Amino acid sequence: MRHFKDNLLYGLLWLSAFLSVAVLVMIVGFIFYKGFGLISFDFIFGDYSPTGGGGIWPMIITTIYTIGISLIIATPIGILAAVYLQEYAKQGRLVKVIRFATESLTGIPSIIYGLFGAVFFVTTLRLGMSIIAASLTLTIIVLPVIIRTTEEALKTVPAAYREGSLALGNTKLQTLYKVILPSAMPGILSGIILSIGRIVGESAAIFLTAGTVAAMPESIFSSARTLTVHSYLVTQEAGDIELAAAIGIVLIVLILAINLSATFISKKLNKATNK
Amino acid sequence: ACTSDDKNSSQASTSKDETIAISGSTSVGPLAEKLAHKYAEQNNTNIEINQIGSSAGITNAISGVSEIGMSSRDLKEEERANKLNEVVIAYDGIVVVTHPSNKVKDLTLEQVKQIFTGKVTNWKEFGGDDMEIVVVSREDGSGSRDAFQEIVDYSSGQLIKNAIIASGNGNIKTTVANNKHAVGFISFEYIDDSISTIDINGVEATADNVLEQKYKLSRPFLFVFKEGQLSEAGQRFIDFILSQDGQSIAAEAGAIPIK
Amino acid sequence: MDKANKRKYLLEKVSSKVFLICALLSVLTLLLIIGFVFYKGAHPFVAGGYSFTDFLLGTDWVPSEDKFGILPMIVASIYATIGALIIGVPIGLFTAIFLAEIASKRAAKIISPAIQLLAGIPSVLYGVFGLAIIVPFLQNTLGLVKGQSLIAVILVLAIMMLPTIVTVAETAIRAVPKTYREGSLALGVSQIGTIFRVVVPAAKSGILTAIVLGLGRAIGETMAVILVAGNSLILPTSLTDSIRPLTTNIALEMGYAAGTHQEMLFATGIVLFSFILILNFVLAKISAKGGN
Amino acid sequence: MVHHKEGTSKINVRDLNLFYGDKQALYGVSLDIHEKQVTALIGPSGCGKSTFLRTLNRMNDLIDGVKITGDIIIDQENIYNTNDVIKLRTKVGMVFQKPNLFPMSIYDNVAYGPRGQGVRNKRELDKIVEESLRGAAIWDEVKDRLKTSALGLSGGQQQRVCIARAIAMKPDVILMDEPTSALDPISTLKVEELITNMKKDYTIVIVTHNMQQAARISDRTAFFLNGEVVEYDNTDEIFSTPQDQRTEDYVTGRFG
Amino acid sequence: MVHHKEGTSKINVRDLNLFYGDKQALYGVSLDIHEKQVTALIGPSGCGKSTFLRTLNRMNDLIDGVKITGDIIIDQENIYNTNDVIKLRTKVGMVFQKPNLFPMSIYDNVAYGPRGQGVRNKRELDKIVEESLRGAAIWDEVKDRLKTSALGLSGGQQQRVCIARAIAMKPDVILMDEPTSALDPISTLKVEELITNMKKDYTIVIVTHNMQQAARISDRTAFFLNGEVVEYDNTDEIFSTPQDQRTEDYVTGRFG
Ligand SMILES: Nc1ncnc2c1ncn2[C@@H]1O[C@H](COP(=O)(O)OP(=O)(O)OP(=O)(O)O)[C@@H](O)[C@H]1O
Ligand SMILES: Nc1ncnc2c1ncn2[C@@H]1O[C@H](COP(=O)(O)OP(=O)(O)OP(=O)(O)O)[C@@H](O)[C@H]1O
Ligand SMILES: [Mg+2]
Ligand SMILES: [Mg+2]
Ligand SMILES: O=P([O-])([O-])[O-]
Repeated sequence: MRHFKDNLLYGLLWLSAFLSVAVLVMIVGFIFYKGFGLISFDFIFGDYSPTGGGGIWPMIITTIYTIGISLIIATPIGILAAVYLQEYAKQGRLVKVIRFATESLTGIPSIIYGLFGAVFFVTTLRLGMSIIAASLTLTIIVLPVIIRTTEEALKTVPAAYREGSLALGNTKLQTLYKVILPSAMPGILSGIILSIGRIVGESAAIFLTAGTVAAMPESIFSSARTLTVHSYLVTQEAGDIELAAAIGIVLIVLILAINLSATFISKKLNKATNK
Repeated sequence: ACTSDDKNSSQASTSKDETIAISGSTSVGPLAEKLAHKYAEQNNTNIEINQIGSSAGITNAISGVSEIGMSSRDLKEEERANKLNEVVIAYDGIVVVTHPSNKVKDLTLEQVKQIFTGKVTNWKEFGGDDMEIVVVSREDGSGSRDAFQEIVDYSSGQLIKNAIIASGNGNIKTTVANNKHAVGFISFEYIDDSISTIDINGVEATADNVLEQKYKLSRPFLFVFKEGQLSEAGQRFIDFILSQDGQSIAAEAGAIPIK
Repeated sequence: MDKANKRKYLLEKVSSKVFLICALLSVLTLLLIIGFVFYKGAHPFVAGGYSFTDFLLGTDWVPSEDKFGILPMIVASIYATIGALIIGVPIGLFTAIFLAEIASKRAAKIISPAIQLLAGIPSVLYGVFGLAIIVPFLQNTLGLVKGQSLIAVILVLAIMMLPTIVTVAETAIRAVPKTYREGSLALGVSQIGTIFRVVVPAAKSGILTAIVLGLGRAIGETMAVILVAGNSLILPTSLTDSIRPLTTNIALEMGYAAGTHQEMLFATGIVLFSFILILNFVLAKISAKGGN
Repeated sequence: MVHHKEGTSKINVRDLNLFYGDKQALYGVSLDIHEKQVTALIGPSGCGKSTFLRTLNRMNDLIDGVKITGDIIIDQENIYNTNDVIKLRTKVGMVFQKPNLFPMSIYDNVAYGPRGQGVRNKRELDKIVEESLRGAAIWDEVKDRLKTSALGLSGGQQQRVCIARAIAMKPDVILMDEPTSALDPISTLKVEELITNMKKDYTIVIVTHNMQQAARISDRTAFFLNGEVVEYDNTDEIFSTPQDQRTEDYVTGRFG
Repeated sequence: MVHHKEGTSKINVRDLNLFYGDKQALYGVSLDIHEKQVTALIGPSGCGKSTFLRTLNRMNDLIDGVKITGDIIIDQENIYNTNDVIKLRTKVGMVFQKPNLFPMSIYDNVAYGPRGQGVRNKRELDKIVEESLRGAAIWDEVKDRLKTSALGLSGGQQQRVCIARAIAMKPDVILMDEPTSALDPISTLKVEELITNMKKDYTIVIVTHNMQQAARISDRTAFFLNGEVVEYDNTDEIFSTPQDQRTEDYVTGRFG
């Protein structure tokens, strides 16, 4: 009987993993199958042309801008907020309120973020439709993801590390950056990787705040079009699934590159502290 | 960096003198982009086009975020109250489309109405195979849908309840192309061989037929701007669109010129 | 007091304030967004003479004829969310467990990042995938006239939840101290027993976070859902009915809505908000209970 | 006395080598552990006592990169040839150097093993839990808070619950890695008495730094140094007439 | 000898009560700890030794819900009135019951405290690290792998590096919570010698279960029972002529 239960659970574990991988393979396969024919040097590095046959270089640059700016703002704020919740706050009402707010933010549809961003950042703060307005909106979107994953990562840091450091006359702050954050790094990093995914995958919140201008952005105050918005527009209006899939391929490669370098950096960091 | 040089047009966007901000309808957007592209080749003007939906465009035109709004629907009362001017820059033909395998190729306006209001639910009634009809419509508020309903003569309340609602021409096209039961409507510019088009009252859906008023399903593409807010550059761009050159570009892009 | 220490305490004080401000930022933005949505969405009921109960319980949504009832969408949202949870959570958690506890290091090293990659594929593409593969598949295998349906939405949402759930849960499970595993294995408990009796309970808090974040993804998702839901305005009675969840209603019509119609879309947002707040409240209660 | 110490051998270790990656931690260890006796493993820190102990229930399997050569035979069965590790670990219980209770109630910790074996009956579990906790000399301290988290106990209390948890499995062999190093003298006394009592039914292998403890409770003692067994004999002999100079130096140190 | 044991008092504890939430763990503890002496705290498991020790450098501040009443005065200053905890903890170092090295190299672990105090000079750090590791009788074992992770060491090795880490701070007072419970006799000997040497410069408070150890190295001994100090006196007195029956019962247990 026990063996049966064990085997059943084993089977379910394998089955689930198999399903997840199968879905992964199917989606990636679908995207490559549909889009690979369009991939070419000109497609990736060429300028966009509204008359067809153009490239997506301006969108790639815009996408990288939005990832960069959003993360530069959201990562420190998110990590520090998580630090406050885990390391500083007394577990009371305030923490509950903050945690509740954070969690509620994760469930808000991006279209609402977009409308909010369009009113708050674009109009009220007079940033206009721009990369910066979109990045600020995205910051709000990914903040809860970073806060929650960082909190979890901090929880796993053994209390003994904190005690050890404090007993050596270090302040909480010193303890934080010398011991706690380094050992929470892998968890924090996976939160950042998820955030990158969220930023890259976003469309509604971006086109309402950055617009859809298909030209190379002059600055972060320019209106511009990200890869995902581009794929959204071509799906929505032109029904051009091949083009959308080709953009998907570029995104996959882009994210892969970012993730690999993030993992590489964290390995480097760990080497410095661990081995 | 102020003197414009046509040969440099690839980096032109960084050295243009004036900027015209335009935002609005996703169906007008592609046409406007093409017009702007051509216009920018000859003029020292940077034109930013944001395709974010008619309403958002009109709102932007009112709030001043954009100089010009693009709309594929008529203005609402509340919007008109803000002293908005409108210019028809072209017309857009609307075509009823089905799965390529569908044998039905010709319908009357009345039959179209029967389909979309759910009076007839099987293709065999119109000489097709014995299979259920799946209606695909656009979302409430869409310019194409407004125009389509007005001309076919039914109201949103009459639309068959279980109709699939797709956002955008592309989504209708993909939905119809993947379902042999389906029928929907899209702009002329998006016609390709993944779907088959239906003649209305025996008249084929072509720009010429629209211009000759034989084909009824069409609606205007609008530029709107706040009275007195249009810059000189904006005015010049609109003039260009309405000129012979502009209108032939529009025709090339699949839209119907305003004569 | 030591001079150097004085600086440290000052730094300590300042930094803790900075941390607090960072933490409060999310509360602030939530309040701003809620305020914004309520400001826009409450207008028709406060000033326009519309009844909120009619709005909630009405079954007709015809904006151009001034009919605004969202009951079918509320029901659709609830069904779709629950369905996605039922499918996505177990598969996601089990995959996470598999990757953290059972898969060889080599396999996990390839699969985990690949699944994280899925998180970055734009939702539009999930929608396209759903429309091109899942919808026709459902239509053919179930013999339907159209595959755009509740079940299609559930499948797409479940797939979209996977990367978040797997990634967060896997991290949490990996963080469980080795001594727990050793203790259990040394008691002659099988690997599976150890996983489900010690490791998973010890990772409870992280697993709940995974579910909350995954759920957020499911509730907040629009672009993919629009493509596979069918968006019909009927009260769903079976898994094969086309549905229009609250989110899609907003995203679908916002681009073209004006005046009262637009405000009613914001009012839909209010309902959605309440939905999310209630759900989070329940989850917070569950996790508080689980924590003790 | 001498007769008793002969016993029948329960565990035969033959030429055991263990590597952590490239680093060898055990060098050709061979010894026979006798049934229903207490065998003590002594030696300086880092000499491989814990490592050796953990080979006996294959806990080292869990560490990546561990390579083992040689044979360990328990009850005529080579434990590295079978793949029923569960049976092995049910038969060979273990108490670790650092207390490693699960984050659950005291009761659930002790009932954990029996439940894994399929014991579901509440009365039976209650009985096992009480007996085991009594056996580990901790019942009186915790009987009123069996349902509270085990992690709220002091270090010493935790370690005794760990012992209870192992006893609850009623194993054949019990491996203990410095089980009393975190205990006060009174609990140590109780645990030592317990170990002496348990000898009737169990084969016990214990790592200890406490020479007196080894002398008091063990029948045989193995002295480890740098991953090798320097000397293995009846405890009396080891402490009175060690054969090896190094053993003598170590056991005559005035510390314990 | 008696004269020596008088000393000047370094730490005065007056009527100290400590509560974990509602649960009281220390009851009116009052005692004076003398400068440049070793004070041992003994008593059965769970009696509050660790708890008391941790009040002396305010480590209990970190636990939610801990309430403290009474006074602890170190060098004429009430440590619960000042808010310079850093200075307090720099002055009062600590070695914990379970080794708690950071996940960094051995070198970085030992250099951790000095770096926190602003020591940046490489040569100086090298010197501090070497001296401290030597002081903790672990230098020879780790000198070739200073840059490798400290977590790869055995339990005993880890604990000695913890001691080195505390010594590196050159504190006034060192608190040790069963610092040798995970050590083998040889390292224990070295650490005890070290403690005896350190007395010249430091005030040392040590929790130990090992009666002999208390007798060997401490000048004064406090016997704790259920959160109270039953008896506190010169170590000789405590072990030879205890005033309280309970003390006598405890110290004459034949275990250590
Ligand atoms: N996981 C591991 N990886 C690499 N080396 C290890 C590992 N565990 C232990 N070692 C090394 O193997 C040797 C033996 O360690 P072991 O823990 O068996 O010693 P021990 O005799 O139990 O010491 P102690 O009395 O301090 O517990 C030591 O040199 C130690 O550093
Ligand atoms: N964080 C805590 N919360 C609640 N109670 C605690 C906590 N830490 C310790 N206690 C309780 O306080 C009492 C004293 O514990 P303490 O750890 O000081 O004992 P000890 O004398 O050091 O024991 P040992 O010798 O086993 O280490 C014990 O009953 C213990 O259960
Ligand atoms: Mg050991
Ligand atoms: Mg203690
Ligand atoms: O998107 P439309 O408004 O043109 O239907």
